[in-house]
Amino acid sequence: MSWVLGALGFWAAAWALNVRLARLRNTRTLGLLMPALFGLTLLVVWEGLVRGLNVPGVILPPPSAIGARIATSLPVLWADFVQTFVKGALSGYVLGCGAGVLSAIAIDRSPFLQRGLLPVGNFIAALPIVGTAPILVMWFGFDWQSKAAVVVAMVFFPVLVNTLQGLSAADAMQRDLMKTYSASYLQTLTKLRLPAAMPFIFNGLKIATTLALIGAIVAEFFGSPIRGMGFRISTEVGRLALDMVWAEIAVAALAGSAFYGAVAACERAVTFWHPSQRGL
Amino acid sequence: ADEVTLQLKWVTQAQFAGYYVALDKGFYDEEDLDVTIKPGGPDIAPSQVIAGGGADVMIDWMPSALAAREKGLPIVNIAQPYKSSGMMLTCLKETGVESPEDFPGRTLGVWFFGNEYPFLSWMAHLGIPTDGSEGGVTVLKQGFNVDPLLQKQADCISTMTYNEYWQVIDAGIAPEELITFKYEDQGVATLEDGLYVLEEKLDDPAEVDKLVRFVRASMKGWKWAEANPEEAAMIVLDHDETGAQTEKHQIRMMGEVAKLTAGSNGALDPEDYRRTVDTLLAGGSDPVITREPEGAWTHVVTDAALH
Amino acid sequence: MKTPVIKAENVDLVFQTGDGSVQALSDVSLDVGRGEFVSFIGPSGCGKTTFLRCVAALEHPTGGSLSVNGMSPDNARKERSYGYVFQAAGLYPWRTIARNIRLPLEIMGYPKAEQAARVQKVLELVDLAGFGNKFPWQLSGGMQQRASIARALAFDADILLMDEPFGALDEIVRDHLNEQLLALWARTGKTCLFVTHSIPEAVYLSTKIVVMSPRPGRIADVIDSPLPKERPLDIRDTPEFLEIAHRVREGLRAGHAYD
Amino acid sequence: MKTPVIKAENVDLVFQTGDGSVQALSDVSLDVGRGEFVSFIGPSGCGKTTFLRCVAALEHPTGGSLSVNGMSPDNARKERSYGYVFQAAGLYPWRTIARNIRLPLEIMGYPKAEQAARVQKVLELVDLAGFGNKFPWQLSGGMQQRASIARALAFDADILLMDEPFGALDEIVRDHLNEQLLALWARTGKTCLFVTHSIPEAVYLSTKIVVMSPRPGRIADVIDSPLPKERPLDIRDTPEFLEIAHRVREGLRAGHAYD
Amino acid sequence: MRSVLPILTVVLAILALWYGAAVALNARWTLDQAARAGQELTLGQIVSDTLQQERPKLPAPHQVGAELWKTTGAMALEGRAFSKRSLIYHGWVTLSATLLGFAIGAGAGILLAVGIVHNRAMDRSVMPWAIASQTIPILAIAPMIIVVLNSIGITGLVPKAIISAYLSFFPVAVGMVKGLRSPDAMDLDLMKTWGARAGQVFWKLRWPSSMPYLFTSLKVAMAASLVGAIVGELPTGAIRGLGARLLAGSYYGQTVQIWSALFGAAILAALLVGLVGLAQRITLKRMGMAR
Ligand SMILES: Nc1ncnc2c1ncn2[C@@H]1O[C@H](COP(=O)(O)OP(=O)(O)OP(=O)(O)O)[C@@H](O)[C@H]1O
Ligand SMILES: Nc1ncnc2c1ncn2[C@@H]1O[C@H](COP(=O)(O)OP(=O)(O)OP(=O)(O)O)[C@@H](O)[C@H]1O
Ligand SMILES: Cc1ncc(C[n+]2csc(CCO)c2C)c(N)n1
Ligand SMILES: [Mg+2]
Ligand SMILES: [Mg+2]
Repeated sequence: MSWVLGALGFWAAAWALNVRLARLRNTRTLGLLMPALFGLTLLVVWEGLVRGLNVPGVILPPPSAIGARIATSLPVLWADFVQTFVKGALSGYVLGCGAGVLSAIAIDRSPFLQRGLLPVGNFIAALPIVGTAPILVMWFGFDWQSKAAVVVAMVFFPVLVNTLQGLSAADAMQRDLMKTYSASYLQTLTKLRLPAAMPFIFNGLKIATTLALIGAIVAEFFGSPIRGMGFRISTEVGRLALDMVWAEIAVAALAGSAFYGAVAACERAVTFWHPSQRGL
Repeated sequence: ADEVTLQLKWVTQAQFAGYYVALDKGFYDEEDLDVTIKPGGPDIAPSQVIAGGGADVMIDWMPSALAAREKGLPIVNIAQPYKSSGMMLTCLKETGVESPEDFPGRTLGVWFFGNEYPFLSWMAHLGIPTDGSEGGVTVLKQGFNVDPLLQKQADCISTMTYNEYWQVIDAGIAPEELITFKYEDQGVATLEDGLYVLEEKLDDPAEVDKLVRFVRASMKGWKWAEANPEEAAMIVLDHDETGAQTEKHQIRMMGEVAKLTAGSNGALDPEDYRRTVDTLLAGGSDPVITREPEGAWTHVVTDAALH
Repeated sequence: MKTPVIKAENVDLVFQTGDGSVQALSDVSLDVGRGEFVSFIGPSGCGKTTFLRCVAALEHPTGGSLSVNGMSPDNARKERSYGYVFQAAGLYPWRTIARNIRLPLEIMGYPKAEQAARVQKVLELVDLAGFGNKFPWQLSGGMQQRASIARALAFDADILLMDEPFGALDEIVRDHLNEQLLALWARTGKTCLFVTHSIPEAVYLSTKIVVMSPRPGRIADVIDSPLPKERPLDIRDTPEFLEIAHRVREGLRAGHAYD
Repeated sequence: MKTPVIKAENVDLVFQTGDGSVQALSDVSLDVGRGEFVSFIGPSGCGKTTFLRCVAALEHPTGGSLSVNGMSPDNARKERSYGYVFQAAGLYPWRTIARNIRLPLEIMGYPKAEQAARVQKVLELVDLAGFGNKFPWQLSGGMQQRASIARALAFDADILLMDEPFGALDEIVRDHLNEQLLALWARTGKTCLFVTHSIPEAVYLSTKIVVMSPRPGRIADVIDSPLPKERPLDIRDTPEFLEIAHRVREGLRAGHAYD
Repeated sequence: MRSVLPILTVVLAILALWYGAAVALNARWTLDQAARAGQELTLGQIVSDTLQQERPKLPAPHQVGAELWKTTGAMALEGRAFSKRSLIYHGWVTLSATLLGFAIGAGAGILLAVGIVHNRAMDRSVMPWAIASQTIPILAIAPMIIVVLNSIGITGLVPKAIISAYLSFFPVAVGMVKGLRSPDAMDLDLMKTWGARAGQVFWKLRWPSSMPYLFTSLKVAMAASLVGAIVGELPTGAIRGLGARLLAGSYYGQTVQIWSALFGAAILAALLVGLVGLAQRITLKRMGMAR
């Protein structure tokens, strides 16, 4: 019981501190400190509840056990990370996003195709991955290629749709200006429409980061070599090594957040001019 | 009536015919039991369910049950309706595999999720590394079906005599084109589909009494199923809520399952247990269990149930 | 002024919209000679912008004929004859002021060195010399408007189309830019089409003032200005000036519903 | 005019921005009596908007003191003393014109029946009687601006703050609205603070004209108008009028870098 | 209606591609079988065989269509629409979890957004974790959620709905934060000059101006809910629902069944998203925001 009360007490204290911090001026350190404090609170509450309520370790291990496991299993975690994230997710992400942007540019020239492809595309994007993943594993084999294929299938349409929306973001006056210069299609594309589309494209790219990692992991549930984050998670659940499962989940969350953060940083660099990046 | 929840290891199919028969034919009612059968599936670890209090009794393979016990989950085998193992490795003849000596360099499909232990023990027996090193085999995590063999992504895959093997046959490959290695024949068979409960249950006489009645009724169901395979298969089909099973496949499965349950009256044969534990302990550098298990099985329930 | 640069004959333009059609221009005929400065004035919605857009081939008349330099507006545009200043500044937010002004030069393929020189020159012309490296949103509205004027002046367009370029500026800046524009026009002999809501501005700048009236957009009056080419700011207090301003105001008032 | 409605003493305002601080107002002192009409004129960026925002408690001076009706601007706002017309119309697109005008009445808790009556009255005042059920985007820019003026007039604010309300309108409409505003002001005795770029407009409307100069925003001149309260449009041709206009222009010119 | 012809064209193109791919992918099996039987096949025979295999690598469109019809329309005509073998029954099971999860997720997302917009501490500390939460592979923790909830006695619809809520709250929260912040400074200042209270600012300004964002994110959330419900069905013993159908099909290598369940799910998603779109059009029209 004291564990539970201690955890709740910590929560209250941390929240009060955060409320106080929020009143301070916005600085970089604060921007990191506050979520860190919040995350620490989550971990403390978790630890306290698991210990206080005597939750069996085969159901939910406490963060301390997970931390210990991470420390002792770094080589395995690293190998899994390379297999799933670097080989599967990243390559699929690059291919899928690239194909999405290029297809959008191609489709953009034909309103006919746009009207036809978008609804059909939305329909195809609605096919749940749990269904498509086994099929793609069957088609592309067990190694990372099939994981990349799943990622491509997942990220392609969000990027396509966002890019298309972005390509129509340049307003009529800006386009008319290009017309008065008698600019060629390529000039208008590179000097006006792509820059104007960037905020939208990045929207798609950011959504795609979380999809990519999830896609690569989920695909491993349906067949894989004997390494990879998804493989490890599903195998270790069966072995009741829940600390290892959560260690992998922690790596996934960390990698996913870092990936998201990296893309968001690129976004800030490229679309510094957009009101949403200037504000606050 | 007393309530009992049974967690299966896999989806509803003739592999668990005895329990469905007992339910359907009223054997549980006769024992004043109200039994709920929870189907399993690829994502369900029965030992996790039982640890979370989601079931009273579970069906599991002994290797993973013992591994879980070593992890600190105190589960105990109370009955063993399956006498023999149905596991085997099935290869396409055209790949040229003729005996275990041919394995090195090959790609083998293996079930994980706690089902990899028998395979790993076998390979350890043979001295074949599975970690991708020189002179070893390439291991694939096999999905839920036999596609890797049909698509020739693996030279051999894991199959059960009563299920996946027949899926390969149904896919149009003739038995002559296949070569199979039964774990029983290789001397590395481990016990499958035993009934397990948490240790604490055995300290409570009322609970033990409930389990005794449960095992008695279940074994009655099994014997009925062995005697009436076709009807048993139809009972299983009636309980399949996915609507995905076919009559032909279930009847055939029942026939094969009957061969595996045939030698058991429900009580665990200590010799089978000994062989299983020895196999698991002898796992080379990375054995499935590291210590001789203590108190991992009991005859308390079966003794009361069968006499 | 022998061959007109712009020749509009009975130009009609009807917009098809969701609920019915809108007649934006009706029977507009107008000749503009080389080197003329023509102002368009008229109530909101009378079709001033629409007419300029027709000249720049951004809209296409649904009736009548319109030629620029003896060819169709579309072809004239391909010759890069136009410098267009829109009602709003329309700078690209991802380019600095200098790179915004350089944009048309890049598109038209001016040599690199010349691009820089020209950008520098027009920045000075509109009093933005120190601001080349700022982004548009770092400037006040008036400065943005001046940058967009600079952008249209940076390259050698025959015809300058300006749609209320000075709307957002205060009187003093406006007077200053009016003088600058007049000087530039006198020096280069460009043909200018200029939309404004200010009567004094129209009279001060133009050789010809076109007064338009709404519903449907038509020309109510065309006034040729007798003012000399050389125009100090205080010409605005001369009787000739006031006389023309009065005529314009009368023409305008006729298009409104008040009194 | 014994107790001033607005009393500013040595008001300073410094904005902290990413790259350094900007002094928007410096040492501004001004008294405005009840029922006065004060115009603010000055080059772009000189702090006109900022001063109005301080009065409405939307910004807070970093130095000096400012009181409204003898209390702090914040408290005056809680008393609902202000009607504010922004530079852009700022109508809510999901409400019809009538419901936009009704919005402040809802917020201030006027009774239902009175709301409708007031909306009707101000719609007529700005010549939009038939347009109550239209949405903002179905109106031209000028009409939207008039609707936003109507919205500020619908409730009984003591103090009317107007930031270039007529900037987007043509001369004729502008004259018309100037007349209307003057009549309303004479009838209701509200205190008005009015920002404009047009010298004639400032002189025509005001009892007091504040000329501001930039960098840092300070008051360059305060001119009390000797014109009578009754002002027909052609008062703009009288010598008194031109005299004041001249003084304003001189004050303005001093703030610019030209000549 | 202008879209009918383009959509039809695209669908036809996809069908053509699909048939081509089916022939290409399934041919190897046909040839292998023929080789085993020692037969020689003509091209026509190969093509016709690839389009009617029992366990094709890629089933042909007409096979999927026939299976879909067999398990929905045909069964409905026989009055067995809700039999366990009917996709209508499984679709209904998934639909109910989807809708419940969607309601919970959308509600939670909106509340979170309101909190984030009104409370700086929440804005700064919660958002990064909301993002991190979405990088956790749901398929991995779904079984654990189910087991934990089961052990405290919550079974049936609710655990699935919670998983689908977990997936759907995020897009709603992100979209609504954007939407509730979309009024510009001037709109907010106007409210201030009238002395409006926080509640009035919310209901009369922030809420209405967030509507376009709300509906866009609701569409995404609806699709995510469906995926969540399907994922949640896998570890429940895969008994009922489209997820169970997918899995059972996958387990027995019944590709035709997988594809028909897949299309069943996509059709369901399209219908649900279409429904949100309809609500969007009606609402925005009533608000005068649709032009
Ligand atoms: N794309 C369009 N579709 C339909 N109607 C249009 C379109 N563009 C302009 N109009 C209509 O054509 C008429 C003329 O518009 P135009 O923009 O030329 O007016 P304007 O004289 O420039 O007015 P302002 O002084 O307000 O700029 C108006 O009634 C307007 O509503
Ligand atoms: N929020 C702000 N942050 C930083 N600087 C600001 C801010 N608001 C205004 N300024 C600066 O304060 C000065 C005064 O601005 P203000 O808007 O009051 O000018 P103004 O007289 O209203 O000009 P205009 O005629 O263009 O409307 C300007 O230099 C401006 O750049
Ligand atoms: C993911 C996964 N793959 C394979 C098995 C192994 N398995 C255990 S019982 C059984 C039924 C045989 O027909 C099978 C295949 C599993 N449990 N989970
Ligand atoms: Mg116009
Ligand atoms: Mg201002």
